[in-house]
Amino acid sequence: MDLMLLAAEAEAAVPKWGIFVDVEGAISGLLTTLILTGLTYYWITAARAGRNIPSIRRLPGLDAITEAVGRATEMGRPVMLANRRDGLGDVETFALWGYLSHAATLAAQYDTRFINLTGSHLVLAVNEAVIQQAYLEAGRPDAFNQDDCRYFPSNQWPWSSHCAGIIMRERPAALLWVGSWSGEASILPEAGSQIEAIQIAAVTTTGQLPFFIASCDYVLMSGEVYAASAYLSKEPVMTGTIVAEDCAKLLLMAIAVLGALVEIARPASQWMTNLLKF
Amino acid sequence: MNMDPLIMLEAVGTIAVLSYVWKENAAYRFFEFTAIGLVAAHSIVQTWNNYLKPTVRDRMIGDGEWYLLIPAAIGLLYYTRVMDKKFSWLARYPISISIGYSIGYSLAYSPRPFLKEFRNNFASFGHVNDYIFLLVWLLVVFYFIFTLMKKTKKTLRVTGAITRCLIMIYMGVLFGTSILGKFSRLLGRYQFLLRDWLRLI
Amino acid sequence: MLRREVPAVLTTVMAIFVFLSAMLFPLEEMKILARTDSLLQFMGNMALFLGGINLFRLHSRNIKKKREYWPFSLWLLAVFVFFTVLGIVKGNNDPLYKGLYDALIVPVNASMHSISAFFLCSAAFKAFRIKNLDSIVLMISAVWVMLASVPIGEIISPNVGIVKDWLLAVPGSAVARAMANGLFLAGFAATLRIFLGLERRHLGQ
Amino acid sequence: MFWRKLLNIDSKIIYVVVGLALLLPVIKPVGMPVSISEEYTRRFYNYLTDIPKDAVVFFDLSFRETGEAELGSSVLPAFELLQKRGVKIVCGGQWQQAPFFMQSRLEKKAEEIGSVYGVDWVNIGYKPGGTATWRAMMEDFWKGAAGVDCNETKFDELPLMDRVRKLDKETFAAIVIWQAGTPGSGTWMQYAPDIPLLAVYMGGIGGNARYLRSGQVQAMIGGMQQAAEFEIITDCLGDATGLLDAQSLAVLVVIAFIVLGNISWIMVKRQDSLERSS
Repeated sequence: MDLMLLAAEAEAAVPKWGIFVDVEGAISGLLTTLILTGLTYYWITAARAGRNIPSIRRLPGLDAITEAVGRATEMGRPVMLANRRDGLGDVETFALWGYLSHAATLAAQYDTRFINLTGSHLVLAVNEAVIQQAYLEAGRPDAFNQDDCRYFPSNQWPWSSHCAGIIMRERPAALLWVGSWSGEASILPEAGSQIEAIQIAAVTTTGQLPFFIASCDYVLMSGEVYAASAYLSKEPVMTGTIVAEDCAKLLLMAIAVLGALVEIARPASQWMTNLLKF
Repeated sequence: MNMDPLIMLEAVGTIAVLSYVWKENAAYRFFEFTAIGLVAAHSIVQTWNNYLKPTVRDRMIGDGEWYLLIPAAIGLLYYTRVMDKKFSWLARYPISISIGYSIGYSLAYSPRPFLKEFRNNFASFGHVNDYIFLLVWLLVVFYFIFTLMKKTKKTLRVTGAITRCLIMIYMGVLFGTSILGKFSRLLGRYQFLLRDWLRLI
Repeated sequence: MLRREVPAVLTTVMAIFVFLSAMLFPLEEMKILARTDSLLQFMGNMALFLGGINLFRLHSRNIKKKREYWPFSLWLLAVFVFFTVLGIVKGNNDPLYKGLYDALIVPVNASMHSISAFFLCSAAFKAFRIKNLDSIVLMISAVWVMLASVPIGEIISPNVGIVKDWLLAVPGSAVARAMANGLFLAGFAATLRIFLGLERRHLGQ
Repeated sequence: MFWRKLLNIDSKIIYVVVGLALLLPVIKPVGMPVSISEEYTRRFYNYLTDIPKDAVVFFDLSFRETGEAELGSSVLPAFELLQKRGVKIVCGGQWQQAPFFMQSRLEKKAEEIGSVYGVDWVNIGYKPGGTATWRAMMEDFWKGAAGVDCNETKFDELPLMDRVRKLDKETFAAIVIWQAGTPGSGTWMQYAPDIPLLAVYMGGIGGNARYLRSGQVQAMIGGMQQAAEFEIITDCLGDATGLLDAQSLAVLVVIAFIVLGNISWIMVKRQDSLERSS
């Protein structure tokens, strides 16, 4: 019974605040949203006004995309970008479009075949538009081949088996894995390394990272994935959102240190923890 | 040996798919394409039988919820993507609605579990592990700050290297634990082949 | 205007609507979200044939142009049509449908996943080299945890398991949490970029 | 040279050796000693035995056939443990497959220990629709679950379901999830954070250990080893204990390959530098 009692004790009642729903974190969640939006807005305006905002550090995986597309061109083999399970509303998909438009533009400029695999027919609709736009911007709208934007249902293993088959049959020289992945991460990058493709992964699922690290040449992890996607747009406004995100991280660190100091000064008071529990 | 045709089919399929390890081949390709056709059909069949048909039958016709025709009409705009180019922009409507909808959800709900974990960082300091935990947490959060890390500063370089090591420790832990999970999947297949099909064990 | 601005505004309006319904008690009491959830579900499910159409388009073109492996495309379409018709006519609880589905899908699901056991071993052989500090650390912790996760670790020394549990619970969890927090913030920023209309790639811009 | 050959060894040889290492113990198990982990298995067991008699627990079976060997093996002992103590169980799942194929195994177990379907336990089966469906069940369990169990028996005919009107902390003393990936415990952490959550993870706990610390999960086990420990602690021996031998041998083989790989790498590098200097 001990454990259950402990659990019951730890769950302090949540006070109800006016018209807001009375679940834990309703108000603090709202504040988080507002603070982050505020910070983002501030840095965007700063960037728009042309003020000097901090620059982003180089992310090695990004330069590698250009290099990889270049090598694919030399070898006369295609470039492939794959994403399986992220749906239309998932945040990973928003990042995916950044990579997609960058890689497709490069492929169009270098006159290299570009294959895109996706597991969602709704995302496919957007992907096609993004790639078409990239070819248009590169001045080669006629080179866009709709048959290279491929959809097949996102059911994990059928999708992966088809993807693994395509890798072996089409032998792309450059492979980009973007978004969130699950168990198939222990097969697909290794299949790619067997055909000696340059592989770049931008992966948001931390649990699958070790497999990408073992098989890929470059891996963008955690927040890097989104930062890189925004960075690829080369617009100062986008950089502004990353600066805002970094400010938020510094703020978090400060709160954590402060909370720790309070807790050390007055042990077992949980003063800060409870203060933030609204 | 179990001669049930479905078990036989499954066993042949199992061996064919496993043969990918050796080389991509026609038997593998057969099951690969079959599976794609199958799951594509299955997702249509399931949505049709378990969702669309009952909803139209019970809710629209049964309960008279005819307003469902409005989302249906908007949903049909998705098909303009595969029709004439002149109309394909209409698909942006359902797309932007559903993206907006999910954005609203993540703006509202995603901070809550995050805050719960964050608060735990400084919940108690009774044990040396709590200090280590906070320190590691701080280092890793700091590592993923993109605008500060000018690689020239020596202190930053050193903390960066330490943090990378910590991340690699964690990656190793993940690799070590999940490789065992992969083994158990293969063991499951062995059990099927040897026990359910060949009846050897 | 109808092509670009209205959809962009629609995204933001929808987001604000959901946000307020999730945040404000009166709106939640009215079950606004539960109702719109079902409308949106209906809207999304209307697209059920879109995937099939795309698949059909690609593979029928493969067949028409006699691209490499076109007979497999033909087979794929045959399977697709057969199961769609069978499933819609007879329902997905039909014994033939269910039996064939299981017999064909289970080997792909289960065997494909077990291939990873082989691939991970070759990946470990190639990647775990004592090249630099990072890869040394990666290798040592992976090997340690592998040993500790099976009874051999226990046979070597009980401390093997204790160190593994510690690695998992303290530094490992801290790294995991920090990365998840970073991911949350970055993902949130990406969400805000769409919310504020800065990023409109989904609208073809 | 031998070392160079070893370094560039054909992957297929590795596959054969690993395949055999896993195969042999399946045919002839050895029976390795297992000791119980306090932090995970014991805690998990204690939590289950502390659940008050006559409470209702929700079993979320979120895995597919591939997880049967590892996850399935701890479902039955947990089921037996709770049922024998008079705790009621409602099974369901966020994945299509497990609630379906576990039903026959649960029925067999129930018959063995004398539990009555509909009174002591119910399996509501898989409900499509993702998180929206679970949210609906939090409002109204019957409506959200479409009012039928996995065999399409109406809830009216199952006395236990009278007590289950809402998916909330008043109804359920705990949720136990067996998860092989996503969707999984994330659903409960986000939408039902106040119901105590216990988790069984496939392939080891990995990155999920942090939830134990933050209290989002009350107790957890993961991987074949802890599944075997759980079988032993509940005295309900099954698959996991036997398959553990195979894993042990395979681990030794992998480690041997890693060591050989490094030795050959060093030897080749040394020889290369010798050749260069001469």
